[in-house]
Amino acid sequence: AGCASDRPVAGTAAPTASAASTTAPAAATSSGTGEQSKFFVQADYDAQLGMRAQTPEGPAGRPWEQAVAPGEKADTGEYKKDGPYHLCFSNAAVNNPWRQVGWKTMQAEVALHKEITEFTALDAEGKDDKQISDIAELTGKGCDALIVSPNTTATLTPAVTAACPKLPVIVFDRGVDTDCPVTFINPIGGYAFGADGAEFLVEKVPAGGKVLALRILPGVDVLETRWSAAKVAFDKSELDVVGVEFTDGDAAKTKSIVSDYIQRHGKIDGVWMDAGATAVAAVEAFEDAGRQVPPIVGEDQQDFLQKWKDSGLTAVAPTYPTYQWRTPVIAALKILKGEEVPKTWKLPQPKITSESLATYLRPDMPPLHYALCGCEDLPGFPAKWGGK
Amino acid sequence: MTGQNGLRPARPLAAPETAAPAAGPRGRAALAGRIGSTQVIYLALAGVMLVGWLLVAVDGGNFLTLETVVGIQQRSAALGIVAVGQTLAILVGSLDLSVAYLISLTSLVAAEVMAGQDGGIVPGVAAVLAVSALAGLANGLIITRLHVHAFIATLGTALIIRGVVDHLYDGPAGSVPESFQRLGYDRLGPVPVSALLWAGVAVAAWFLLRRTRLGYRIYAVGGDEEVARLSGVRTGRVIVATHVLCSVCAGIAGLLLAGRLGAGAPTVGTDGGYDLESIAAVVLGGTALAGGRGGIPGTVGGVLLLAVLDSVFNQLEVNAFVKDVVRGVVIVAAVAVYARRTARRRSR
Amino acid sequence: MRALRSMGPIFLVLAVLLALIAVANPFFLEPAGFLAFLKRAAPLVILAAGQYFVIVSGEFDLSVGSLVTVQVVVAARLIDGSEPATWPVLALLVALGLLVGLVNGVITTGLRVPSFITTLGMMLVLSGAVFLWTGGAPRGALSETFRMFGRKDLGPVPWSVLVLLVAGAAAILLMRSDFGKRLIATGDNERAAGLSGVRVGRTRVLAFVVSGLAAAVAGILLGGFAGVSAQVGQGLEFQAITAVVLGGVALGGGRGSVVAAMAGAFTLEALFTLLNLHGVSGALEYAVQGVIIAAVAMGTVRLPFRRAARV
Amino acid sequence: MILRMRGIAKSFLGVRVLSGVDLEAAAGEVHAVVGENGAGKSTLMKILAGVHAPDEGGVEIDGVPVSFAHPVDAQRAGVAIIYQEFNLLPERGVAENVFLGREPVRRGLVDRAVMEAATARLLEELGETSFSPRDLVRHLSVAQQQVVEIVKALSQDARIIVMDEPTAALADHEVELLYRLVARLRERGIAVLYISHRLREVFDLAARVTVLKDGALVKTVRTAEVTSDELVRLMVGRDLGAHFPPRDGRAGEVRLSVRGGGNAVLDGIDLDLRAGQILGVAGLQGAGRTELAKALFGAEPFTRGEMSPLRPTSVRQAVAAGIGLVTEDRKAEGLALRQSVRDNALLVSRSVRRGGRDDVRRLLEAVRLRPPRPEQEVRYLSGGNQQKVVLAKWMTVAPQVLLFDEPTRGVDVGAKAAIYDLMRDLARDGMAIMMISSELPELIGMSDRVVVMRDGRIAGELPSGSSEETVMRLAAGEVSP
Ligand SMILES: Nc1ncnc2c1ncn2[C@@H]1O[C@H](COP(=O)(O)OP(=O)(O)OP(=O)(O)O)[C@@H](O)[C@H]1O
Ligand SMILES: Nc1ncnc2c1ncn2[C@@H]1O[C@H](COP(=O)(O)OP(=O)(O)OP(=O)(O)O)[C@@H](O)[C@H]1O
Ligand SMILES: O[C@@H]1[C@@H](O)[C@H](O)OC[C@H]1O
Ligand SMILES: [Mg+2]
Ligand SMILES: [Mg+2]
Repeated sequence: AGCASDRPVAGTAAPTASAASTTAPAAATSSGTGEQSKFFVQADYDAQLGMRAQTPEGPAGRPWEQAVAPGEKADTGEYKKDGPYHLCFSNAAVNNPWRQVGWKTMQAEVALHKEITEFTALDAEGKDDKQISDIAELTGKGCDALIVSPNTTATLTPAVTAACPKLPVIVFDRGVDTDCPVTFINPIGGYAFGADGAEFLVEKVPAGGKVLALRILPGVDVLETRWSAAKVAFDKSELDVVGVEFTDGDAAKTKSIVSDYIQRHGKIDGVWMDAGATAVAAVEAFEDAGRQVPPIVGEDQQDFLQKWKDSGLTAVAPTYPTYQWRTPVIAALKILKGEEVPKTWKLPQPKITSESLATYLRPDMPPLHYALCGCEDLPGFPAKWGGK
Repeated sequence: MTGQNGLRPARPLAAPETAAPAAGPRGRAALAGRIGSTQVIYLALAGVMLVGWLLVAVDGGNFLTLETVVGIQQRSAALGIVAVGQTLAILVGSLDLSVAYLISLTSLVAAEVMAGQDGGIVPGVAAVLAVSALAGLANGLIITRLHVHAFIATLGTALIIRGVVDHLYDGPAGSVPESFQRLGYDRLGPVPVSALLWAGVAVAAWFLLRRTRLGYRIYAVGGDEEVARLSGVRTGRVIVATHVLCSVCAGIAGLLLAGRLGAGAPTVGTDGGYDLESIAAVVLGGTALAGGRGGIPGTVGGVLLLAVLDSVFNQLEVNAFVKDVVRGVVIVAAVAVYARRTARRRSR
Repeated sequence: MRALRSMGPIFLVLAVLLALIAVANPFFLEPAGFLAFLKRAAPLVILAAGQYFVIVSGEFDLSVGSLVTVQVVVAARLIDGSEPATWPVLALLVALGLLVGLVNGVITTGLRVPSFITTLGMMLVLSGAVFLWTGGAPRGALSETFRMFGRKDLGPVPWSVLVLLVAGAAAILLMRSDFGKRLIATGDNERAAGLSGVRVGRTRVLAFVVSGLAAAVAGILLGGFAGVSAQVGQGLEFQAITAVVLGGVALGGGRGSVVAAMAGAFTLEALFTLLNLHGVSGALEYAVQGVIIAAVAMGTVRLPFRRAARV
Repeated sequence: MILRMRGIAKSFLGVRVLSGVDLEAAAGEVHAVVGENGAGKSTLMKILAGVHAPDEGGVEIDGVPVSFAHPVDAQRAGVAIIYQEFNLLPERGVAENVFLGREPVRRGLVDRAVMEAATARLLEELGETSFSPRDLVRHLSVAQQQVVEIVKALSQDARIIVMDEPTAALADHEVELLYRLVARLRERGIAVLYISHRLREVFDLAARVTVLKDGALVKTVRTAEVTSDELVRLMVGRDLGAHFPPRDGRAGEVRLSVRGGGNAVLDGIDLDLRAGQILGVAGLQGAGRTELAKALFGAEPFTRGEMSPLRPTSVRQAVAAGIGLVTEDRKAEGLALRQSVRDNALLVSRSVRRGGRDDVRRLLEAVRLRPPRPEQEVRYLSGGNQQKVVLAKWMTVAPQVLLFDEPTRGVDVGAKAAIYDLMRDLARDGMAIMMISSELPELIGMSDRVVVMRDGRIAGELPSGSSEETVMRLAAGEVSP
C-alpha cells in the first residue's frame, strides 16, 4: 500500500488562534467590564464599525445578495463549468434554533435552483473531528463545490486547507484561518453587533446607571467580539457595569441571575446581552420582581420581538441574520458559472429598533424563529419554518 | 429444555464414584462459549454493513468507497482509543466519566507544549502522558482511598478539569507541528495512521488483559473485589492502575485529536461526547457494566458498529435526530440480547 | 432520632451554606428572599426526590434531563399559546412522564438491561424524537396558565413552593408506606425481597414511574419559570444524581432517606447560589463544585461506619 | 510449634470481639476451633490470614514474630485459608482461581501452561477428575467448588491451612471426601486449623480443640480427653441436656400435597405435609432438595403434576395459599441486611398486605429474639438471631405450611436448640413443617417422617427413628426403597 496523506500541503498558513490576540487597547477597566478580550483586534473593530454606515451594493430588498464594501473580487474563471451541479455542504451542527432556521433557509434556497440536481449535506453534530472527516469524505464525492460552516475556526482550518485545491470552497458564518476558500461569507460581524447594543444603552440609560451584561459563554470568537466591542463602548461611557455574567444560554439560569442582581442592587438600569435567546427570560425577571423593565438589548428572535411589542419595551435588537445561509448557495452557482464574487463577502447586518419593529415582527412564527431569515419569499414559507 | 424425563443434566459430584464423564461442565462451557457476546457484536456489525450497503445501493450510492472506508476508520479512531481505556475501567468494576474533559485538556497540553515545533513533539507527548496518568491516579485514589463511588468521583474530577480548562482557555490554543499532524491525516493505502494507533492501543490492552498479572487481576477485582482481596490481590492498586491506564488512553485520544485539529481545543472532548459514548460502545461490545466479564475485541466491535452506523447515516443523509433515536434503540437492544443470553446460561 | 442522626452531615453542610449565603446577601433572610431560593430549588429538589426512588432500588435514571426538555418542547407545541389547551396538555405531560418511566422500568426489569444503559438509550431516543417531531427547534408557545406554576405566586407563596411541598410530602409518605419499605428492601437484597413475596420487578418499575412523574413535574415548573427553550433539561440528570448522593444515599441501593436526598438538592442549589454571589461564576464554578461534591460524598459515604460504633 | 498466637485482642468500632486469645498448632496437627456463633472464630482466623490486624497480641510462625498488613503477606508466610463464605470468581476458570493473586509469570507474562499443569496435578493428587483446570467455576457444583478452594490453599505450599466451616455446604457423603483430604494434609506435615459447628467432625479429625466463648479463650483440650457433652458445656457454659424437643406424634389433616410434581430439575414428586408433623428431607448435595422447597413455594415452580391447595406459579400465590419458606442462605435470600429488624420482620406482611404488624415487639419475643430491638439493623445480629428474624417474618402471616431449608446452617448450639423448640411449637400449634437438613442427626432427631431425595426424585420414605446409615444408603442410591 502506498503512503498517502489527507493532510493539507505544507506551506499553508499554520493555524494560530492565539495570534488573534494582537494589541488589545489598554482601556480603563473602571466601569467593571474587566480585562479586554484576547480576541479583540482593533483593525477589525474599526472596519466593522465603519461598515455599519455604508450602503451595501446589490439588489434592493435582497440583503442576502448584497455586499457591504465588497473590495477585492475573486476570479472564478478556473471553476467555470456547465450544469447541472452537485453541491456539497459540511455543516457544523444544527444544534440551536439559529442554525435550524438557517439550515431550513439554505435547503429552500437550493430547491429554488433547477440546475442543482444533487445536494449532499453532512452534519458534524458539533464535533470538530467528525467535521474533518466529513470534509474529507465530501471531497471524494464528486461535488462541484463545497460549502463549509466550520464548527471551530482554528481547528477546521487544516481540513478546509486540504479541500481547497480539489474544488471551490465557500465558507460562511464562522471563519477559518486561511484565505484559500474562494469566498468567505458572513454579516458585518460581532463588533458591530456588540456595539449596536451597547451604544443603545449608552444613549438610553442615564449617566451612572447600573448595567448588567449577560454573556452566553466565554471563548467563542463570534461572541467574544460582541462583548469586546460593548466593553469599549461602556468603558467610554458614564455607565456603571455592575456585572458580567455567563448564562450558558440557559433561560432559567438567566432569570435567576437577573433576579439576584435586582435583589442585590435594588435597581438595574439596563441589560446588555451578547445573544438574544434568553432575552425574554431577563425581561420576565424584572416583571416577576414587579419592576419596570429597563432598556434592554435582545436579538431578532420571535419571542423577544413579540414581548417587545406586547410590553412596549425600550429595546434594540442587533442581528446576525440567518439569511446568510442563502448566500453560499448563490455564491456557489456564481462561481460555477464563472461570475466573480467578493473574496470577503460581508452581508448587511441591520438592527431592529422600535421604529422598524413592526416590519420585522411576523405573528404566528414559532418563538425561537429568527426574523431576519430572509425566507419570506421562499417556497413553503411559513409552514416549513414552523409558522402558520 | 432438559431431557424428556425432566431429569436435569448430570452434574458431577466431587466424589469419584458418582462423577459423570465427558458430558459435564466442559461440554456446556464449550457450548456457551461457541457464540460469545463478541461474536454477537461482529455478527451485528456484518448485518449493519450489509443492510447499509443495500440501503445505500438502493439510494443510488456506493457504500464501500475508499472515502467511506477511510472515513469509518477516521471517525472511530478517537472514540475507539477512549473506549479501550473505558473497557479496562468497566472491567475492573468502575467507570470513568471524566474522559471527555481530560481529552480536551490533553489536546491543549499537547498543542501548547509542542507550540508548532518539531522539537516539541517528544516533550508534548510526555506531558500529555504525565497529565493523563496524573488524572487517572487522582480518580483511582479518590475511589479507593476516599471510598467515593466511581460515578461521583469521576464526575467530580470531570468538573475540576472542566473548571481548569475553562478558566485557562477561551478557545483553541497552541499548535501542533506539521509532522505531528501526520498522525491525524496520513494513511497507508486505505488504512489511516490513526486507525493503526487505535489498533496498537487495542492490541496492547488485549495483551495486557490476557497475558499479564494486572490483566488477570482486573478481571478478578471486577468479578468480586472481596474475593480478590482475600486471595491476596492488592485491589486498591489494581483499581488505581486501571484508572491510570484508562486516563492514559484518553490522553492518547487527546493527542490524536490535537494532531487532527492542528491545535488544542477546550471543547473537543465534550463535543465528541466521549464520556457516555465510550461507555455505550463498551457495553455494546458485550462487556458487563458490573465488571469482570467482557473484553477488548467486543469493544472494538462496538465502536466499529457505531462508526458504520454513522457512515450509513451520513451517506443516506439521515438527520441527526433520527440518528440519536436509532443509536439509543441499538444500544438498548444489543444489551437486551446479551442479558437474555446470560439469563439463559444462568438458568441452566 | 436515629434517622436524624443518619442525615446529620448533609444538613450541617446545608446549614453552613445557607448561613454563608445570608452573610453575603441579607435579603436571603427575609421571607421573600428565602421563598425565591425555594422556588429556584424546587425543580431540582423534585427531580432528586424522583431519582432517589430509582437509586434506592439499586438503579439509575439518566433520562430525566432529556425528559424535562421533552416536556417543555411538547407543551409549547401542543398548547401553542392557547389557554383552553393548557389543562389537557398538562395531563398529557404527566401521562408522558409516567409512560417514559414505565418503559424505562419495563426494559430494565423485563429485559434485564442495566438501567444505566436503558436510561442512556432513553435519553438519546427522547431528545432525538422530540426534535424530529418539531423539526429541530421548539415551536409554539406556552400559555399563561401553564406558566403560572413555575412563575406566579399564590398570595405570598410561589406556586412552585407549594408544588414542592406537596411533592416532598408525597415522597416522604410514599417512602413510609408499604411500597417504600418494599422498595428499599428490593434495593438492599432483591432475592430476599422476592422470596418474601415482593414483586421485585413491579416495585422497581414503579420507582422509575415515580422518577418519570417527578421529571414531568420538574419540566412543568421549569417551563413555567423560564419559558420555552431547547436545553432546559441539559445536565439535570447528573445534577439530580449528584444531589441524591450528596444526601448520603448509596448508589447501588438499599440505603439512605428521601429527605436527605432532597436536602442534597437544596445543598447543590445553595452552592450554585453562593458561588454566584461571590462572583465565582463561569470556569472556576465547576472546579469548586467538583471539589465539594467529592468532599461531601466522601463524608456521607463514611457516615454509616461512624454510626455503627454507637450501636 | 509451627504457629503461636498470643493474647490476641480485636475490637470492631469499639465493640470487643476478641480478647486475650491464645492458640497454637504443631506441624501435622489438626486443631479444631469451636464456639457459638459470634464467638470470634472467623475473626481470629482472619487475623491469622492478614485480613484484619490485631489490636493486641502477636503471631509467631516457627518462633518468628510476624505481622501481616494484607492477606498477601500471610500467604507469603505460608498461611492459607478457606473462608467460611465461598471465595471464588464464577466467571473465571479453575486455574485462574487457584492462582489468583499469585499467577506464575515468565518474562513478565502470565504462564498459563504452568498454571494449568500445576492445577491439574493438584486435582489429580486429590483424586478429582470430574472437571478440568480450564472449566469456568460457574459451571461447577458446590462440592466441586469446595475442591477448588482446597486446591487453591494447597497450591500455596502453605504450612498452615485454615478451614472455616468447610463442611457447612456439604452433605455428609461429601464430608467423607474432605476427611480424606485433611488426612493427607496432616501426613504432609501441614498444620490444619479446623472450624466447625459439627462436633462429630471435631472428634473425627482433630487431636486438640480450642473452645472460644464471647471472644475469650475457654480452654484448649485433647479430644481424647473430653466427651461431646463436655465440649458443648464448655462452648455454651451450661448443660443443654436433651438436644431435641419431644415429638407428640399426632398427625393432623393434610395441609399440602403433591402428586407427580416435576420441572426441569424435579420429577415424579409425591408428597404430603400434615398439620402437626415435621417432614424431614434428606439427600446429597445437588439431589434437588432446595429445588423441591422452591417448587412448593412457587419460586421455581412445578411445571407438571397436581398440587393442593394449589400449584403456585409465583411466590405470592404460595404465600396467599399459606406457604412460607425459610431459605437456606439467610444473607443472600432471607434478609435485607441494611434494614431494621422491624422492616425485615414485616416484609412479608407488607408485600402481601396481610397480617398484623402493630406488635413487632411481641412477635420478636415469640421467636425468642433477645434482646428484641426492632430498630436495629439486622446485619449487626448474630447468625442465630438473624434466623429468628426470618422466622418472625413468616409468623406475621401465620402460614399453614412452613418449609425450612437448612434452618440451622452455620447456627451455634445454643441458637439451634431454640430453633428446634420453635419448630416443634409451631408443629404443635397445627402447622405443617418440612425440614431440609444435611445434618442427619438433627434431621432424624426432629422429623416425624423422612423422605430421601436423589437426582431430583424422591428415592424413598423412612419412618422416624431410622438410622443415619439407612438414610445415607438410600441417598447414595445403594439400596432400593
Ligand atoms: N467486619 C466486622 N465489622 C464489625 N463487626 C464484625 C466484623 N466481623 C465480625 N464482626 C463481629 O465480631 C463477632 C465475631 O464474629 P465472627 O465472625 O468471628 O464469629 P464466628 O465465631 O466465626 O461466628 P460463626 O460461627 O457464626 O461463624 C460477631 O459479633 C460479629 O458480628
Ligand atoms: N454449580 C451449579 N451449576 C449448575 N447447576 C447448579 C449448580 N448448583 C446447583 N445447581 C442446580 O441446582 C439444582 C439442585 O441443587 P441444590 O443445590 O438445590 O440441591 P440441594 O439438594 O438442595 O442441595 P443443598 O441444599 O445441599 O444445596 C441442580 O439441579 C442444579 O441444576
Ligand atoms: O454565529 C453563531 C452561530 O454559529 C451559532 O451557531 O449560533 C449563534 C450565532 O450567532
Ligand atoms: Mg465464622
Ligand atoms: Mg439446598
